[in-house]
Amino acid sequence: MDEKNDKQLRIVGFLCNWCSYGGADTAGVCRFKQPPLLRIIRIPCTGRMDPLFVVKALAQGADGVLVSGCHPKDCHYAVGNFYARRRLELVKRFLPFVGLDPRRFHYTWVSASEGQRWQQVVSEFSAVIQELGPNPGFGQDAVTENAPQAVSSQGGAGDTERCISPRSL
Amino acid sequence: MKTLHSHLEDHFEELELVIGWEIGFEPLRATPAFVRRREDLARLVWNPLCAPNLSVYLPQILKSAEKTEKKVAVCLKGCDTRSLTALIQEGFVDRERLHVIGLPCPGTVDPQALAQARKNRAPVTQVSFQDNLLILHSYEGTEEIPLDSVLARRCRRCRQPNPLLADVVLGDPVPARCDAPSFAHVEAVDSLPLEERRAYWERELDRCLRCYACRNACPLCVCRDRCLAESRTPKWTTQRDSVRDKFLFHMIHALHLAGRCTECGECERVCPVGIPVALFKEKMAQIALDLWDYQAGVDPAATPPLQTFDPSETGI
Amino acid sequence: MEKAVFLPDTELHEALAALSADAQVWVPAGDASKPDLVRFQRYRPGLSVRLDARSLVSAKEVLFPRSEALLRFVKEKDLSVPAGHRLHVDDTRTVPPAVVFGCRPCDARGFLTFDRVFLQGPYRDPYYAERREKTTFVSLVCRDADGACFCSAVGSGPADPQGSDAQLIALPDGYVLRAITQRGAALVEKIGRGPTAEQIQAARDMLDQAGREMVGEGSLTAMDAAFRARFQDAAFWHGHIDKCLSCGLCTFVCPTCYCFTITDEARGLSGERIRSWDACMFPHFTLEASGHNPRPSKVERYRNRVGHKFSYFVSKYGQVACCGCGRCIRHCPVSVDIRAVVRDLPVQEEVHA
Amino acid sequence: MRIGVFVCQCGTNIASTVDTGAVAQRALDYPDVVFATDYMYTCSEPGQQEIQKAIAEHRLQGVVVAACSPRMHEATFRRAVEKAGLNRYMFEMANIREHVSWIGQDKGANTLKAMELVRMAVEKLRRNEPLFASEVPINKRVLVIGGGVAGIQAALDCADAGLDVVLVEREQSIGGKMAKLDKTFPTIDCSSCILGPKMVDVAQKENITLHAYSEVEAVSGYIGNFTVKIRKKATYVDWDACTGCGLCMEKCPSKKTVDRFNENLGTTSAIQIPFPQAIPKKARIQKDACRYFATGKCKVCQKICPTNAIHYDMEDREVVEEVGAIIVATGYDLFDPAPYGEYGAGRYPDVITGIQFERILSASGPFGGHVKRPSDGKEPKDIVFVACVGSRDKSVDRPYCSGICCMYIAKQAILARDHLPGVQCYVFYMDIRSPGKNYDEFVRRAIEEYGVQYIRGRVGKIYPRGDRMVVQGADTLLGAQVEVEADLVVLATGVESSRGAKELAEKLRISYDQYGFYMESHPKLRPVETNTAGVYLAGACQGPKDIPASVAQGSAAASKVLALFARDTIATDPQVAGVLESVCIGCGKCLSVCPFGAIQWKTLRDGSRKAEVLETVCQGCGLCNATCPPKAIQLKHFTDDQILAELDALCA
Repeated sequence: MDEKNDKQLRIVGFLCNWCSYGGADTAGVCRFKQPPLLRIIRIPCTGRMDPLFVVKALAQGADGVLVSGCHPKDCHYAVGNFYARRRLELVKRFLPFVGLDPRRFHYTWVSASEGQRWQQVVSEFSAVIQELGPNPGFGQDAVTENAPQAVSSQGGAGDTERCISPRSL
Repeated sequence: MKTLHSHLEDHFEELELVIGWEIGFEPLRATPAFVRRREDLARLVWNPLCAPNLSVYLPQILKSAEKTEKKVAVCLKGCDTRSLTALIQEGFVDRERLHVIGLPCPGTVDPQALAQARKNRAPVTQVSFQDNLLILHSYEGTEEIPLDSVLARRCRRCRQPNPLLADVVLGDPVPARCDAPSFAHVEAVDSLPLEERRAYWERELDRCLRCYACRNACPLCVCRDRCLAESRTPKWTTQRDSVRDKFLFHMIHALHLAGRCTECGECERVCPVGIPVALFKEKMAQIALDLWDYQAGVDPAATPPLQTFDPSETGI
Repeated sequence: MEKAVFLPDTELHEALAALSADAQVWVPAGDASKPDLVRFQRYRPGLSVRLDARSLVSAKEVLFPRSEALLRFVKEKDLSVPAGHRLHVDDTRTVPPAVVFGCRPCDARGFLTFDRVFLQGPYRDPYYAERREKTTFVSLVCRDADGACFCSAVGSGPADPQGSDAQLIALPDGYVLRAITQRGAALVEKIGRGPTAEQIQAARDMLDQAGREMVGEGSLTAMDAAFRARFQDAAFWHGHIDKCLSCGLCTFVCPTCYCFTITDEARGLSGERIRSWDACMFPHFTLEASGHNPRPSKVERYRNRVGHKFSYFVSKYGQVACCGCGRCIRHCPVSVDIRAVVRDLPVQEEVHA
Repeated sequence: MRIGVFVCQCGTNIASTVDTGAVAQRALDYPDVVFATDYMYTCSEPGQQEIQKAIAEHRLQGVVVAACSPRMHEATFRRAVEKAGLNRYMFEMANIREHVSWIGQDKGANTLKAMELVRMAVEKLRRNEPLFASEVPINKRVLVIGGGVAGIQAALDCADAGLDVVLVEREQSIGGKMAKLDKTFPTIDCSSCILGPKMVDVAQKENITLHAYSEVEAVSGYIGNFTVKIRKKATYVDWDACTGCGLCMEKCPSKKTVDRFNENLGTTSAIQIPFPQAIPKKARIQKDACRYFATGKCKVCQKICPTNAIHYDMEDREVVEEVGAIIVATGYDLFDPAPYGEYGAGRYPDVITGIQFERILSASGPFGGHVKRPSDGKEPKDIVFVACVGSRDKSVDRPYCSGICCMYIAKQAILARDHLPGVQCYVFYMDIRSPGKNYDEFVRRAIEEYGVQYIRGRVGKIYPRGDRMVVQGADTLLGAQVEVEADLVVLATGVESSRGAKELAEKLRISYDQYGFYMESHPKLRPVETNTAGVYLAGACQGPKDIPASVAQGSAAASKVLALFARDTIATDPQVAGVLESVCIGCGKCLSVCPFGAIQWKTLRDGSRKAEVLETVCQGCGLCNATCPPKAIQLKHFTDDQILAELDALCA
């Protein structure tokens, strides 16, 4: 089994440690079934979310990006999510301008006790991503007009592991 | 430019340095001039060729300038004063050390557009300006070209031709071309289908050399030698000449300018390969206006929207 | 003319297509949406070829890509060896023949600077060498120097054949294509038709005329000593460089700037060793591991750029590392004029009345 | 780095829907992984030993455990690897139970997801660095803000343990709301009799410094080392000289001053000691009532004062106290019933609030303990109590239950009957909330022994009829409209956050809820801690509370401080932000966004300005990291490179 060579769609989740990561745990403890697309990166607070993470993830082909934190006014650090929501809304509105599908990015607020709500968030967003299919990313399949006389295939696709795997040598 | 010269002549004793423009290596090029001697004042010019936004120099110059009673004089067009306002807002420039010469601006020339508008091919030997006309002399003869037909893109959407802050304003106020922020160029891109937008930017950014002229010409790109796009730790971009890495650099630039960009358009003016990079920041400005009714570089006392928050904000 | 053919305007595309059969052909061409934005592009049918226009960026990337993988590597996990993996390195490369068609003499001449460093120095760069050997340069005798051009001032000129394998001479309805080297002769054989005597004569006249033309004032080739004398003159450098923005535009559009950086771009167990363009105007160029930067500001950086081209390279190789194409001046966001800087290097004797 | 991966089966919790063996096998393909295995219960004692054994045998430098949530067992495993000689931060967890096995049944998809989560953890671990807690000395003095019963209890407990205590009280005397109460439920013991001795204790403890009539102006510093600026407001009386003899009050010609202590029901002098048991028992001139300050003439008090304590030119004074911990016990305020226009509070003198009735009942109150109505001094024959005025009512933005009103109504009804045996008491209520020890019995006593009439329903309107008040309401049990004529109506106004609570929270950098009550760190398990280390809560500032709960919290907060002060130094969480000075551009954006004031300027020798993180203040939220344009400030253990490594493990 090799996780790189399948057609699995992937959602990258950025969850704050105090609320939403706990909410996802709660959903697990309650055995609330969810589609298997999501991969969670734990961050201390949505205030840690640089909007660049969203852009970079989508540019390099993450099929979806989900950011979730404490409800506004419930931030463990008092105000982290107040800053975050401004930055996240800004990037949400910016994505379509550069041709990245804004439907692939969702941000929301889920508390540690809202297991059911977490299930709903993941299920609904996964359905959106299933509907949209694979994300072409940015520059992934761009035809570089001036492909130079190459020593090797150009690294543009980025995923060198896809070009050569240990097994192919 | 009698008034500029006479003003500076009158005040030269109070000044350590004057930053203005002079004619460059050919008559159609105005280039920044740093004048430290009285006799060099005569070199200074002010006309629609004076495109560079001189506020970009101020943080560095003020840091290295000697701490004397004398001030640094800087010539700023209307839109340039917004950049200065933003720099003051963020504490990069000490207003007290400056002598700001505000210049109401009829618009600056886009060299590309001018080249296309010309019928003659011969090099221009002399330029003069009259009632919004550019009069170009060459051995093939004299041509008159209306300024309005060769304006830079930024000037066609100008709403700040007159200085916002200045110690002295030289010249009569100029009517703004746009009363309200105009995002027509952004909207043109937005009107494309999503896939085409991506293809458009992939095509445009493919040309990018990562020479970073756009970044270095940007008065609000305050990181200078510490730019994230060149950083290896943390490593956001690779050294590959890939469209995606170029894209990431431009996204870093755009996101760092979100809520801060004063739309001076320098990034786009200096791009050697004609990428309309200012559109990224114009889009950010449009979003900041929609979301927070915020315009950068207008109010020196305001806090940029991403540096603050509002608990009562709803809908986001 | 030893070996020459006539290439009518109408047959230009046909000729480029023919050359493309066994080589990558690079031509100055306008962008699809911006016809005046001319760059070297790989020839393909329908491309808007612009031999009449100067390319914004030099043809440097044909032999010296903006980034290239020097090698690829894979660490194959093997816990039986101490490192835990076996390293596999792959530096095989396939370099197809190439033709740069319609560059200006300065573009072709620029590679002479590269040759000095990459071929004739103590180390021969195999990546550059292989491309160099397989690339044919066809330059167009230049008749439209602009205010930024100064090829004559660096010992070249609008008809300079150095570095070119063949030359195009523009006539009203087409080009005379003349071979300069063996490689050029091989190319000339593949395209065009036999020229008429009038065409040959017109081409000769044009060549003569262009050969006599002086582009740029004076000579900037013997500034080594003057530069060294000016080295410590802070006021001089500030005077010229205060307006510089310290971007890398001048070096990236330059046909002779060859500096690069090498980085490993890896993900997981595999990756590439990349060589990519670097610029002496960038802060990281001289940043030392200690954090110290011997060229902390644009003044030191620009001084180095001038010194490299007009002093250090001269004393090492006997030639200036500049071909006078003027791109650094033409495209500089603030019109920094390297000619003016170099011209001002010699200390003027004070003239007393 | 040499990395070991341990995939937990968690019995069948994980293994039933994740092929843990395959996950471990796959992990061997990842960079730097030199050992991987799966195990039945990794968190068990033998499971932990397995990890420790592998660390030794395979010379592991980092460990990944794929198991349950790190919120469950990260601390467990960190201790385990630390015991085996690794730094505790050279450890990562992949959550393959709560986030994988428990939420999906497709074993193939689950196994794939588990592999990727392990891969992400490995890639992050490869960029981890050992982190070390630093130790800072603790200044073993404590500041208590608020001298109500909770603050008094906290201060006394701390003082009894030998700590130096600084007690700041906004009012002229400590005692808080409890000092205004007549009796307390459910024991009907005299409030001032049980509180008074504690107040005296405060005055007599040598290690308690009391700043009364003072407010906290600014707080800086961090746990173990706070600096607090306190503004001592001008009293125009030198309290060192004042003996509290009261002569000035007698002679003061401005006798018509509204008596705030008595809830505006009586009058007092312009120079005043608020109540006989006041601590400190010192006089203060109420400037706006004083004849001298109005006209420049009078000075009677100055002439009469035997100790020359009166100084009309006194100004506010600032004192600075250094402390290691802060207990916030700022109490509550009572709801102003003005929004209920239909009840006529403020318009009709005989519609009063519960606290006003408390003063009427008090022997030291405006009527000397005779129950009279304010309008004409007549003894009431019928009294109506209206519950939930400003509680459980969304229309006035007070949806919460104030908790104490049901009980104080019952107490006041009982006391009214004690004072005036003939009086009839009615209570309009929604529900009776009496869950404390002996509380429900108390309410039943009011109903059954004292014949208080409880009517379940809301009052719609109160209006005068002749010299009496008519209370119109619904009786929802009878399903009928009722009308009660009364001589006195008592509105049981609810509890709301203390005025100025939000401003103080900003100074202390603690959170508050939408009603201004301070947020505890965890609603169940950390009830007196805040999210600002070293700041604790006691009493009603955290939410409505009765006296026993406030006292308990006061003691609880004191015990937290004592536990903190039991050590000489404090270890700080090393997962904090750090600045790479060579990259910092001195833009100050991190300083402006930091919610904790944990970043300050540092000037280098070359004069350049760099950000500097106060590691003990930093809480590790990472807001600065996201804000910093050149990324010079990085949150340790959550650096850009670490997060990007996780991202790149998934897609690139």
